[in-house]
Amino acid sequence: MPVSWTLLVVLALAGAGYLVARARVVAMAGGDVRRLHSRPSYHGWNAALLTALPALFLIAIWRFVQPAANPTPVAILALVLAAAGLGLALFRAAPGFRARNAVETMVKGLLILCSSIAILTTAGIVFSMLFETGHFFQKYSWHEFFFGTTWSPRFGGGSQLGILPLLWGTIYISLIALAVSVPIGLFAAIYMSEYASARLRGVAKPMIEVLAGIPTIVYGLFALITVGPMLRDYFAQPLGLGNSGSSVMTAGLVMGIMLIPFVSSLSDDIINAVPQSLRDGALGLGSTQSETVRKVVLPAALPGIVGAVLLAASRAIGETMIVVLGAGAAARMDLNPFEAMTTITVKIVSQLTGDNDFAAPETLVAFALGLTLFVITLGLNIVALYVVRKYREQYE
Amino acid sequence: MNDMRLLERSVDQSEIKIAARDVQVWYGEKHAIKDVNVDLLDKTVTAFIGPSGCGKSTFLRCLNRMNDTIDISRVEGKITLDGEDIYDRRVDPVQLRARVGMVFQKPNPFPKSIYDNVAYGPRIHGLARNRAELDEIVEKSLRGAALWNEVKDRLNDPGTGLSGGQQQRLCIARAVATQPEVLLMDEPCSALDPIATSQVEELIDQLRAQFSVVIVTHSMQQAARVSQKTAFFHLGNLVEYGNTDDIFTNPRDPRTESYISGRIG
Amino acid sequence: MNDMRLLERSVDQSEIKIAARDVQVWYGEKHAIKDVNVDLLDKTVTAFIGPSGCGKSTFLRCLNRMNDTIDISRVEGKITLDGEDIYDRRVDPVQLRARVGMVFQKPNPFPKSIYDNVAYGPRIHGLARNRAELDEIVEKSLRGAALWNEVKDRLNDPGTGLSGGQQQRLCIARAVATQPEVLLMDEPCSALDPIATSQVEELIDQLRAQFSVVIVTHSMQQAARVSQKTAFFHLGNLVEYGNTDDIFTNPRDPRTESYISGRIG
Amino acid sequence: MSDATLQGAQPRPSLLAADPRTRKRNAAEARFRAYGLGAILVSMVMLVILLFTILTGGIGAFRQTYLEIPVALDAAQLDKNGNRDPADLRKVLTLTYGKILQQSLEQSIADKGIAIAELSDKDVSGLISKEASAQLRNRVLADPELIGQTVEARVLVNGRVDGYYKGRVSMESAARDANTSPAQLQLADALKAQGMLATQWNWSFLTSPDASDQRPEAAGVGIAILGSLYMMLVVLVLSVPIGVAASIYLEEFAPKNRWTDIIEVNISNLAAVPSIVFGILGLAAFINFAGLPQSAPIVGGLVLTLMTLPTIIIATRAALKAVPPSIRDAALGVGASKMQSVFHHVLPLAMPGILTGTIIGLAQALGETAPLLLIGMVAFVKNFPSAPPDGLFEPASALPVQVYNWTQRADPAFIERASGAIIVLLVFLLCMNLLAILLRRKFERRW
Amino acid sequence: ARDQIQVSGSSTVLPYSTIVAEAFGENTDFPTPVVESGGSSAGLKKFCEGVGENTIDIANASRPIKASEIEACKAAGVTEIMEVRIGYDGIVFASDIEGNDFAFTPADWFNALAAEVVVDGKVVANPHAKWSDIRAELPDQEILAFVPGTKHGTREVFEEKVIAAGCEESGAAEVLKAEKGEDEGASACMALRTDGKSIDIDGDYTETLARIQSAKNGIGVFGLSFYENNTDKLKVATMAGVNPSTETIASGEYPVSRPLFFYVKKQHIGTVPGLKEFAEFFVSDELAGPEGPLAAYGLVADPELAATQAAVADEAILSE
Ligand SMILES: Nc1ncnc2c1ncn2[C@@H]1O[C@H](COP(=O)(O)OP(=O)(O)OP(=O)(O)O)[C@@H](O)[C@H]1O
Ligand SMILES: Nc1ncnc2c1ncn2[C@@H]1O[C@H](COP(=O)(O)OP(=O)(O)OP(=O)(O)O)[C@@H](O)[C@H]1O
Ligand SMILES: [Mg+2]
Ligand SMILES: [Mg+2]
Ligand SMILES: O=P([O-])([O-])[O-]
Repeated sequence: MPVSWTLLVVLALAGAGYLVARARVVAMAGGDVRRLHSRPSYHGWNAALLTALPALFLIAIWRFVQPAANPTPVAILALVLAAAGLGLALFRAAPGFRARNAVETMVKGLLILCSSIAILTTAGIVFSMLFETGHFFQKYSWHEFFFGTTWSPRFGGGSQLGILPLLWGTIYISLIALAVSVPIGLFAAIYMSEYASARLRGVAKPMIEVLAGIPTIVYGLFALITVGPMLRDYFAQPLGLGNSGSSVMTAGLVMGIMLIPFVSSLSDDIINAVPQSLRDGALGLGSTQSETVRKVVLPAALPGIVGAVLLAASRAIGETMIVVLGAGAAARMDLNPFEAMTTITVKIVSQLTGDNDFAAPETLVAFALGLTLFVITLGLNIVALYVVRKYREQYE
Repeated sequence: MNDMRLLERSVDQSEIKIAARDVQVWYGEKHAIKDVNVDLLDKTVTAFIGPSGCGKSTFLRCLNRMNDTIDISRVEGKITLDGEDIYDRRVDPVQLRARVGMVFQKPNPFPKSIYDNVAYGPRIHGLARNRAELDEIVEKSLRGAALWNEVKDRLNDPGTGLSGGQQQRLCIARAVATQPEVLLMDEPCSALDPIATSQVEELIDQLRAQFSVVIVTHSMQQAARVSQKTAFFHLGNLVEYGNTDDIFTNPRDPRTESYISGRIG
Repeated sequence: MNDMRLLERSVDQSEIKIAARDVQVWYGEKHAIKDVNVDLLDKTVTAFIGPSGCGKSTFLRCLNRMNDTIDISRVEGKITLDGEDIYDRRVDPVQLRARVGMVFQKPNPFPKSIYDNVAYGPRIHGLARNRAELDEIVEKSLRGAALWNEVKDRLNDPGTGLSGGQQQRLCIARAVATQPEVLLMDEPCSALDPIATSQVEELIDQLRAQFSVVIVTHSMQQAARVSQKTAFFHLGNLVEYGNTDDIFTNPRDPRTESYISGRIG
Repeated sequence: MSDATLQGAQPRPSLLAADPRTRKRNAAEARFRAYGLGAILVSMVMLVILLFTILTGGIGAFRQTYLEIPVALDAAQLDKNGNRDPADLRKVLTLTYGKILQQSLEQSIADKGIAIAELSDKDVSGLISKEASAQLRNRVLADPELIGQTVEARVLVNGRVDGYYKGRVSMESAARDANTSPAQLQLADALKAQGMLATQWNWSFLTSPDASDQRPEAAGVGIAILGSLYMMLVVLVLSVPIGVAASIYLEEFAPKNRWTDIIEVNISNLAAVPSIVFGILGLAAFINFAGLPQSAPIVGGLVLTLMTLPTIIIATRAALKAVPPSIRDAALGVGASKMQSVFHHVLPLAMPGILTGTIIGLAQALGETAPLLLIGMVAFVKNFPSAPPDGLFEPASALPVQVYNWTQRADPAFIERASGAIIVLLVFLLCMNLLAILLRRKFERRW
Repeated sequence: ARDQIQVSGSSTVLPYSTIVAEAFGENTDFPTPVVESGGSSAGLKKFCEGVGENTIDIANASRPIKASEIEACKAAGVTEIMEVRIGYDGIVFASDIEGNDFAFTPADWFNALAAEVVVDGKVVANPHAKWSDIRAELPDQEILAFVPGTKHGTREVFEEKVIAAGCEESGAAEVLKAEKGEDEGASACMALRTDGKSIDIDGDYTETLARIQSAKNGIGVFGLSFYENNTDKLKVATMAGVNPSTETIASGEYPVSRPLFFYVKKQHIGTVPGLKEFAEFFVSDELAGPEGPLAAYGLVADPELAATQAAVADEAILSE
């Protein structure tokens, strides 16, 4: 595979560039590094980056644009680029050369590149869904999609594909899941960072994090086999709220458990980062520890906590397995939390992996659902950003 | 030993607000306070002086158990407030700290509005029956700390956006607003200009009428001006404790003497 | 106007290290520095005095562009270092700050060891050829800041575990270790006892031989002791600037006069 | 001194006796604390319950029942031409080997004098796993000299019989079960009494590939482990640096304006995108556009990277935000560049948060199935991929996929294997996290 | 170049496909094909993505390919598609092994699950709560049915061959059509009740089984092969008096079944090693015949297997 060989050679050149450039400037400065504008290692990095980056970019671009073509010319070109970069770096290496600035500019470029991946991903997602959503709305009225209250896809036409019951299920289940995970997670985080001994915290935190790593199918089966029947027998039936084994409540509760570490671990880190002097200030005024936490520490940690809650909410919205097994597949709008309902995400998955013709509205609706969900969560995030801006208490 | 000291200073037992007996503090291995015995009197300003790093802040923090929050610190000995051992297991440090307030060496305003910073204590202790009373407490405290004029138009701005000296005064106002019986002030005027300093000193003098105040200061002049009693610390030891006048005019320990005479300007 | 000032003070142009022209600073709506014009001289100690909250720290932070880090602050006017506009777009603030060092008002040691705190600057600027040289710089800086004796046995302990005054001296040592041409010190002795203070003042005096030093202080005595030039700020205005002796003995502005005479002890 | 007037009469509240307000506040404090402890307890109890279910359900997958019988490799059936020509030998299908095994077992039964009522041919042939004939065939092809000899063969027994020794199958259920019978189980018992059949610890669960629906007893997670490992390599190598780099740029360098707001909202929103949508994107971008192969860990890794990035970025940004500005000032004040202040001071302080994000992000990535559905990773793969980097481009499975597949299979023996795979998954996760957790502990500090 | 065959598609066909792939790998020198699941639609979609190394070779489907899909395939350059029918999937109705015995007719299911039924000649919202309400011979047991969700092809078969057939059989179709018109009436025939007595299962048969185990009075719809693997837990019901088995389905006596297919990208034959051999191996008598392992696993062998074998050998492609 010439590509991986080219890669290796480029990296080796970069490594060599680092060492040579470094040694060269030190020699030029007569061994007295104080005469250099930048530390020797910056000169080294400058050479390494100049050698590696252009060549790597070339290979990456080519890999995406022309995957099947003959790699040899590209490999040669890449090597030439690397050699040229190395040469330039060595040529420029001099005590007065602002290697740090050069390296930092390159690193900043890399940082920007990394951030743009998020944008590219979004663009990719939107475009890959927009197209098919367009097809969907050619075949199905948007009015019925957005305002229809019935979800019943059929084979061979006549489907009713109203999003409202799915949306309602999504909101209902997510809210219950958050109602479980946010208080538990937050209290756990507070306890770990404010009360617990280092020992307990060292054990409890990773243990709770295991909850995030248990495959969702385990939660799903737990919901289906244990929690569902329990809720039905001890709550729903005695209260006369129906006798459905799978329900919004089941899925919400179980999902809530899964989400605990999302809230607790992230919040714990953020709470822990609040400077001790703020706690001292509050304690010195005679607050109890809980008052200190509630009135001083939490407001200071708000942005991170909101981030954690949003992440948990995002997972709740995106979860399938627990909903399928815990809440059933019934698209329904109902206030009774002991009834089966379902979510948008579940239907995206099931319509995409189903038996319908892939050009049929029953399949294409998955894309419309995905895009709608995207827009809704976008709104949610904007609100969250606004809230954080408004209530953030910046310490120091 | 106890008796001896009492005799020596001819202090009436009832006047003692805080008494420390054989207090030792360690930070991990470091022995930061060694065997300190002292009686702090009610309705009196006591100054703690001594070179930087000698343990003044450490000892101050023992008096309202703020040392509890430092993991590696360990306190031994006995400290009583009104005769009750504050390190007793049954003592609630929260209640203790409400009675023994503190201004820290590094100003640490809450990342809240100036108003909320000052109103924090009164709110949690329920010192105001209504908003008007709270406003009044806030204003009075800020006036006392000589900050009112500078911030009265920006009470809703964050306390963290103040200048260094303003933050320091904010923290004083915040502590005063809680109306503690004993106020521990760790270099409360270090970032203040002479005028603000004199205003704060005036405040301390007013407070003395009802409460007792302990002030850590590096300024011998300030100690002489505001305090009635002075304690000189050196390398974790309480070297000398007595009437401020005596200490400054007639120190008995050579170390005190040399510290005081090293004074400049 | 420029000419007038130059005439007035009969300062040789070549001695000017930093020149500020019509400098304005806003924090959001708040106009914190108003129209300040000043020439800071090379190999000279300049003291900034003025009541708390008058803008001393703000102006100081303009001189090495530390105000860039405060989102809401906005600087107008021109400041030159050795004749070069430091707010020019081509200027690298990093290099500027390496040349114009700073000791902040609130001690802010890195949460690293004492040694690493001091060694940080020399390391990033490549001031030491090897470990021995670095050790030497660290020791010299800590000695200069009068901290060496207290910490020489615990160089690997965290800098955040020091007392308030020790932290302050650590920050001084850290700034000195970088060997800047101009050293901006925001109340460097506020938490120091008289002896440590005099040691730091001695350090400042030594530094003056090679560099220029700007020191913010609330202590008139200190300003008088260490500085050759004094600038008096009031409500964001530079009210008076001149030789320290002149300012203290013969202030021209009534505001200066009343600030100085308000001096205590 | 002593202008202080004595006020002996004024009653002082005792420190030992709380006033009503303090009592109330202390009660609130105690409640708060109890909630915290309760929250941790609830989480722990849930964890224990879940782990207990997984362990009890899955530990059986690590034990397997084997039968040891002498097998007469009849030359007449295996090498009709008698010339041991490999090409001819290959033409003999596993069906024939199945028959040979059945005959050998019948022979053994007769030799040992085992007599069981109502024992049918199907019961006898069904006792041995279908995997056995393939193994025997491979053994013979590797060493044609064996033909004509009688060799000792250690073969897997059928999943139902295996289940009988693990408590999944009973005589009663066997009576109703179309795939086994009480007679078959009695036969197994008899063989066991002869010492020919035993249930043993079974490492091959970890090393063998998946097997088809008819041979649950032979199915293993070997390829799935490799596939997950490869994918996690890709995810780790890409998502952590990219995520941290993106966060650093956004939090420390990017100008604070509408654009960065949009990006910020956008990233949080990406976290809410259902994972299967990333599969759609991966299919379009990496397979159809970039031309990467189907079912390959590289594509899975890339898709999971995109999916994990928002989690890491959100956690990292929150951690960066939480570092006090005075630290940055301190560094800038001694002439460090912004970049240096970030990499030398801010990043180490934000490390615990970054590591938490990594732990949670990787946990999520490791357990994800839905996006893999669309890029061909939810697959039945029998051939091991080679070592990286080439192996990254060859088909592989993944642990969650294996779990997902097995829970859908009809034979209940797969449920046990799915639980076993979940145990492996969790162990995998713990190993992966251990380093992060240790690192995090090193970086944690309060200032 | 890629040396293993890539198969994708229906989860119903998946077990058969893996059994064949495994045997193919064991008995030939070709590598074992990689078989994915993900649903018929998703499989066909990938199949129609185009021609070349990074596209799949075979799509499994539990329904015939649709005209629109052939169009899309063609547009992407997949012009030569071989359709291979491998046999039939029987659909059975089963309940917990401990429960009552059931002998159903399609009309029973219509009356139990339809949204609207005809009672005394009038169209009313389904009033039946127990099976015995429908027909006295049926057990006195709550109606609770787990039917495949609308993503499953099985649902289509269930609606057509059980519910719609029951609608006709019970005479309700006439009344409904008379009342609502031809089209509306036909779709009213297939509308299921939504009051929680009929529960859609979007997951797999394992989920249906799990639900029956947590709600013992439920009756589930399963594939024959799934039932055959779980005869110790499930009790199968007769439909119109016929017991489901591979024989009764093959003979056409048992009414509810559907054909299973796979589609081969003929353009890949010759480039992907073993593709044709695999297709031939799949439909060979040893595997797909009534005595083969597929039948043993529950596939209903195709009575016309010989014709299929011939078509595969000829590489016959779909023609419109
Ligand atoms: N970050 C900030 N945001 C808003 N206002 C600020 C901020 N920092 C300072 N100010 C205001 O600007 C004015 C000048 O502040 P500065 O810190 O320069 O004062 P100073 O002279 O250093 O006072 P001190 O002696 O108390 O430190 C003050 O009124 C202060 O409240
Ligand atoms: N958290 C800590 N961990 C370890 N050592 C500490 C800690 N806090 C203080 N020390 C050490 O204990 C000694 C006393 O510190 P303390 O803060 O009480 O001094 P101080 O008298 O207040 O000095 P300053 O006037 O400089 O504030 C010092 O040597 C200091 O280095
Ligand atoms: Mg102190
Ligand atoms: Mg200041
Ligand atoms: O997976 P299916 O397409 O057969 O439901």
